[in-house]
Amino acid sequence: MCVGISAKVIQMKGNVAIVDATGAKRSVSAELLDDLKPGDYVMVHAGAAIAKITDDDENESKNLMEELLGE
Amino acid sequence: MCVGISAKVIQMKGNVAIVDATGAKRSVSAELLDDLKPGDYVMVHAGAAIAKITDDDENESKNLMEELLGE
Amino acid sequence: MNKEALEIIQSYQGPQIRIMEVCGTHTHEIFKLGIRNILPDSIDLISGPGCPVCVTPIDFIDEAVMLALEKGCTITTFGDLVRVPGTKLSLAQARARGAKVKVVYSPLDAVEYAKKHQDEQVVFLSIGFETTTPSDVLTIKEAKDLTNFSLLTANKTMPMAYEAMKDSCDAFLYPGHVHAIIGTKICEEMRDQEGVSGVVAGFTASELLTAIAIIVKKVQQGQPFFVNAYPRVVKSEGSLKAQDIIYTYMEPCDASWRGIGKIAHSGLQLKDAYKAYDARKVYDLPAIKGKDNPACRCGEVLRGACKPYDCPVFGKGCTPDHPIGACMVSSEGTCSAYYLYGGLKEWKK
Amino acid sequence: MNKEALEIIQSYQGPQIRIMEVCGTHTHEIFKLGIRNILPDSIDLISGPGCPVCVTPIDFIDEAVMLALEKGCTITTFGDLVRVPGTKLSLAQARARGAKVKVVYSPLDAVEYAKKHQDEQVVFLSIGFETTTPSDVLTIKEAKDLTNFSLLTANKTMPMAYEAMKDSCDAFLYPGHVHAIIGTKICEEMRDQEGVSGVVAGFTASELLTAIAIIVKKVQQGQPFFVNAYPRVVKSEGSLKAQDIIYTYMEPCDASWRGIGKIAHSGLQLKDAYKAYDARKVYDLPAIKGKDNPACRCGEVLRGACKPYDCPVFGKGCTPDHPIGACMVSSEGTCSAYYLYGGLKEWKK
Amino acid sequence: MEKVTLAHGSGGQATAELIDKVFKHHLNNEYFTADDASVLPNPQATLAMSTDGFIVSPPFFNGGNIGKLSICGTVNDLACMGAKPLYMTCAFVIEEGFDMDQLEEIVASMEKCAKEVGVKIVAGDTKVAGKGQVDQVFITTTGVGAIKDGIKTSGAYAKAGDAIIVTGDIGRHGTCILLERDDYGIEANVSSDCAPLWNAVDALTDKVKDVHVIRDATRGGVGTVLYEIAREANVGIKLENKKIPVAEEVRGVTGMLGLDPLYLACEGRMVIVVPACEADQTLQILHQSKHTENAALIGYVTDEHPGHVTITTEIGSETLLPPPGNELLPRIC
Amino acid sequence: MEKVTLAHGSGGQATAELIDKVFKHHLNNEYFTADDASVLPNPQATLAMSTDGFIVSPPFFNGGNIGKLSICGTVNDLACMGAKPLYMTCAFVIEEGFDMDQLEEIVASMEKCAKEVGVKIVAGDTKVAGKGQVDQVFITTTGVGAIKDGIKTSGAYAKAGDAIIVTGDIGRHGTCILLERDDYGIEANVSSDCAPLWNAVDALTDKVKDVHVIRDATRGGVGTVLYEIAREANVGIKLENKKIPVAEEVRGVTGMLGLDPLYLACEGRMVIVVPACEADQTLQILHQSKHTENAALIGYVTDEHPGHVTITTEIGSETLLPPPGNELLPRIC
Ligand code: SF4
Ligand code: SF4
Ligand SMILES: [Mg+2]
Ligand SMILES: [Mg+2]
Ligand SMILES: [Mg+2]
Ligand SMILES: [Mg+2]
Ligand SMILES: [Mg+2]
Ligand SMILES: [Mg+2]
Ligand SMILES: [Mg+2]
Ligand SMILES: [Mg+2]
Ligand SMILES: [Mg+2]
Ligand SMILES: [Mg+2]
Repeated sequence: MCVGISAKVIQMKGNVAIVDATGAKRSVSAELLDDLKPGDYVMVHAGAAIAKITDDDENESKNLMEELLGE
Repeated sequence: MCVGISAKVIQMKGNVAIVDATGAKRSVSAELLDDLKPGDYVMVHAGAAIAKITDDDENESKNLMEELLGE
Repeated sequence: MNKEALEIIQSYQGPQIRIMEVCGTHTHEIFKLGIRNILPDSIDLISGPGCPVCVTPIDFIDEAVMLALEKGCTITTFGDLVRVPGTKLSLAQARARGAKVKVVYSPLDAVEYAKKHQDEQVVFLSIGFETTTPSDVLTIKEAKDLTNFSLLTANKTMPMAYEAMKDSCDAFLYPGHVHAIIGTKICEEMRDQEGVSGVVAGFTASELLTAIAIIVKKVQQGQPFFVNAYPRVVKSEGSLKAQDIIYTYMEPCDASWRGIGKIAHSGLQLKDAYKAYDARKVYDLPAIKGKDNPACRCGEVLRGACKPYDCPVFGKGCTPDHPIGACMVSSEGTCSAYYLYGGLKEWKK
Repeated sequence: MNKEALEIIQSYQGPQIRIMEVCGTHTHEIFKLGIRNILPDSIDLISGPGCPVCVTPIDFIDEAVMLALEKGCTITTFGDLVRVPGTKLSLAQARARGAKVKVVYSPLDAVEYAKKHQDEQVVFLSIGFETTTPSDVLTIKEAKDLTNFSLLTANKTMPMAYEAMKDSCDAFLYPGHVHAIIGTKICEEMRDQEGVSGVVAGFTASELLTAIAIIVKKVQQGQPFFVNAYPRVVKSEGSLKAQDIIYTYMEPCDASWRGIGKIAHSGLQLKDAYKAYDARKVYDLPAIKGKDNPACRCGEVLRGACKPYDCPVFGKGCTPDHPIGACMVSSEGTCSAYYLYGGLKEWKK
Repeated sequence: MEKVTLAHGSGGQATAELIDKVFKHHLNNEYFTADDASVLPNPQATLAMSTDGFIVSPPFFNGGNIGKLSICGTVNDLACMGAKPLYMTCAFVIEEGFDMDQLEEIVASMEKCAKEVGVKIVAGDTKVAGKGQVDQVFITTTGVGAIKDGIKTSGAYAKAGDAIIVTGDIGRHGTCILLERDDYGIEANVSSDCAPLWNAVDALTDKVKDVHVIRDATRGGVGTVLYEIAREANVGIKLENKKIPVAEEVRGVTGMLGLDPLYLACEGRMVIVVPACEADQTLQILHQSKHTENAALIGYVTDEHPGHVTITTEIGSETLLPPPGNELLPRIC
Repeated sequence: MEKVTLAHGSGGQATAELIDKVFKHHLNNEYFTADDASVLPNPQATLAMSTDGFIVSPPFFNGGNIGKLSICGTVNDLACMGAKPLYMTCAFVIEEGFDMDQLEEIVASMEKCAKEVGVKIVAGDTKVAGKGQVDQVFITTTGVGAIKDGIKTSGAYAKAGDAIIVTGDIGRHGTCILLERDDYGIEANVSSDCAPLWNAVDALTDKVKDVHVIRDATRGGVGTVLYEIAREANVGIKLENKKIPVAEEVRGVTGMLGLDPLYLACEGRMVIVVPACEADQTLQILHQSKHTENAALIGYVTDEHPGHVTITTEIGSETLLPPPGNELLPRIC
């Protein structure tokens, strides 16, 4: 469930964030998250930003694998 | 003004007459005339029978011309 | 056909006789039968103001367009009115801009439509002379339980128009179907009291030729005359029931005739008791003053004061496809008939 | 990409490991990336009940069709639901019969639509797990001045489903976006209190391979485990704001999961205070008991008790173009994913 | 009852099934393709090519349906050039929710009609438009034909003295559709004249090589076609009113509504102009051919009033036929 | 602002004026006719014939309009058979009230596009449907082309080992239309790929005679075309995911909506299948031709998995491309 796409916040308008996913822009609800600001990356689902993204996937995987193999 | 077509009454339904003009049938208002009955010929205009027809045009013209020339 | 009548007409060589066919359907049939082409030069047929579409003022179209486009009404109408130009738009043009315009054959079909579409506000464009008016107002009886049906009226009556036109001709070819309703006493009165001559005519070749022949003969006798040459349809008293229906719902009023101007007591309006069916009151229409195209000489054409081809835009700017004046719109309009049927002889000029 | 993870996975030769990817988007991405094709036989991926479309009972579609066709409502919905078969009609088939069905990207777009079309009665089909539910109910806040907007709800929550499925697998691949909302404490509790293992996973190739590799390694260690392998998005506490929004408008209820049956406290319904937005109450819907097609083995498929190709109609009577069961409708449905992506290896069977 | 859905127009599986089950099932032949384009042998002739869109409402009517109409229309346009119809394409735009059985009936009519004249339908296209974006079903057909050796027709070839023949009674199709729409509450038994006329034209042009004009009187009716010929050839046309064949019922309906049958659409009537000396043979051949049994000579080409059509009326006078006008509307005046 | 009215579709004077002022004004050539059918010289070649109906909503979009589209669509279908587009017909169905200036803009685009490839529009048809009976304007075009000597293409001719080339980045048209409709509130700068590709195909087939398949990826997108080829030739097709050209913005939009660019419509993209040894030359020629500058090799024909299309994914695994499905709908799951 839950198709998500990561997108960059380019503008805030009250409870609404304008996000950009490689050129596709749309306004999404920012009500589920605190303190969004332009430049943040968010996970967008069904017209709402459901989470802030704090890292990229390759880097995350690298860290997790190091941890796993280091055990 | 006043395109009219002569038609034969083929059926009465209260205030409405079903008329037939050489195969074209339609229900028209019979409210402007007294005592219409099937078999009567009427002049139809804008969905109403506006007059009973008591003769045909050639015969009428013949009579009128006789009268005129007999004067 | 009527050989004797034709003989009388074609052999006439006396002084000019001017006959006004008041009725647009007469104009139409006369052209269609080619009657003008067989007349000697000494007989002139003038097309009078008897096309209800042609004499309907431009304001009326503007009101209908406003009802359709601004008030969101569904307009139900005889096909004749659809292409009549308004000040800015015709109903056809309004329809192309989203107006709902439904053509009906009978006014009663407009009521049926309103019954089946109770979510729409249906307005019927009530026009016509005495022939059509009874059907127009019968709708009120039929619509008695409806709250979504009303009439925009521009109904007119003939007698005052005869009065206004009587000096333009030697004799009227009286409109057969108007007199089927109103009878022929008025014609006798005009003959007796004002010396106005005329013949009530039917619409077939025989009937028209007979009526014209009667006029030719009688004019030569020099006395004011009246003949009912359509007795198979027109009775002396007319239809009392139809007259009664008209005056149950309507009352006389002054009326504007397009191109002619205001004629006192020549129109009919809904009585106050039926204001719930009067679209002007239901939708609180403002007084609209439509603007006629100044090039148009319809008024003179309708009075027989000029022929269509005397109008500078006839057949050029003004054609049935792009009518400027009302006379070009209805196929019964004088200019339209002249344009379409040409009347070979005249059309060659 | 993640070579080490691939290496761990492909070199595994121990006892059978059964991993249930709960999330339909995981199922979809796993097929799309061809991950099933590179797994050794000793690792089995089971597709769980995590496609909200697939587990939505047939009654819900029947209710939506009734609202559209009998109550004249405009249905606004995620595209996913449009082709789901109801007992008689899908919404696509209802639309072909005149129903108004509008597909939206976001529930908030449905509110916008209702604002712009105040003459229509707009119903939004509110489905989804914790990820989608906050957006679904935010509509009530946005629609506060509207009287023509309501929700037909079938929202569900995950924890009780984990409970119901926990014996079907050795470890869960937990749905990343559900846990972005609800956090990961529930996973730790399941590990600690019930010995249920699992890894929260993201959706890219790297993330999925990493998560599977972690499972393979940890299962071999023999202890119940939990790892959040999607920390860039999923935080321990989830989104408190989103949780708060859900429970402002909704409260837990028992819910039917298509193919699985009733699971206590696994659904969400609108609180009584918001009954003005509850389409079932606004339109006084009768209790509908939809009829599932008896051929369908979706229930077993969803529990991992059989594979799609064990269903006798898979790929024959039941295809994405003519779905019989819900699992064939959504591109995330297990049967659909098996049919569409084949998973070459399995598809060759 | 199965309905056409948007999926049938998506270009995917459902489209392919629709093509197979309905279109290919009925229209198949060695050149029929569901591909980009059909490949056709070099026809070794001067070609005629014609297209028409059909949007008749309702799509089923007394005497036919939009499918039959769409084949007749293009077959007849080709026949007007003396061209044997070889290949046709058809493009459908179908409203979401249209009845599948009705669609099949439409396509079956196309098959039957195409077979009658031996034309092959070689390519098609199907689009499905959302509910309300199209009125039930529109069909556009395009045809390519091989012009028969020695036949050269054009509106411009009408010559003073030529005879003007109409292949049957006029205005049936227009009247039929008007009745089917039931806008005016009139009932009458008038079937459409819709018919494919290539076989009749083929028989005629086998014997009469010097046919000057063949034109099918569709939208706009016989009156419009006559004016086109008068203008293109700069000749006059003189009709005899009483010779113009009009069915009684058509007269009744048009009389009630104030319409002229000369301006009502036909879909299986042609105006044929031949030298006067060929008129008898032409009529004889037409009277023996299907769909043209009631062909009639209605007038002559003259050099008077070039560009105009006149009618000799019942009083023996000559009057103009009103030139083609506008949208046809019933009138009270 | 002048509007199209029902009178313009009546077949009378207003129709004639519309044809003269708009259609004839822009599309005139020696074969253009307002008559029943156009008369065309014997083309002395094997013919290709194709038709398509165009119902795009909205009719004007980023990078084109329905007029350009309707020419490109049929030109490209003919080009797919290696056929030089010779003659086209166009049939319009216009909604009452459509803007006359917009109609003229549409026709002007057709003129421009037809000129680019040298095709002549020889006949047309105009119907006006009542308000609400059609969505603005529909156009059906039909084309006849002369197949170039020695060129023989078909989906069935793909052979194991052949290279698969796409003539540019995919899914632009579908994405563009989806954005123009603004149903999903997404903004992105994506212009349609709509373009006439005959000149590129002409240049290619001058040099490379052994082209096996040319197919334009319209409705259904590149994915549908690849499945058609795989099934018709009974071969497997193996794509390399990372080689499939997709614009960033198209990726963004489709990612948001959960759609696959491989199944989004193109209107100026072809799939071309050539022997592997011709791949370099093919790319080189396409890179020098207008509209195909960004052609790319995206995979090969194989004899594995006949009837199926597979993709090598970023993890090096091979997975099926889901076969063409249904109406495209955005999804949340
Ligand atoms: S020709 Fe036109 S403008 Fe002139 S009088 Fe007649 S209707 Fe009026
Ligand atoms: S193949 Fe179809 S019927 Fe069978 S289990 Fe899957 S969805 Fe149900
Ligand atoms: Mg193609
Ligand atoms: Mg044509
Ligand atoms: Mg035609
Ligand atoms: Mg096609
Ligand atoms: Mg009927
Ligand atoms: Mg024709
Ligand atoms: Mg095609
Ligand atoms: Mg095409
Ligand atoms: Mg045409
Ligand atoms: Mg936009």
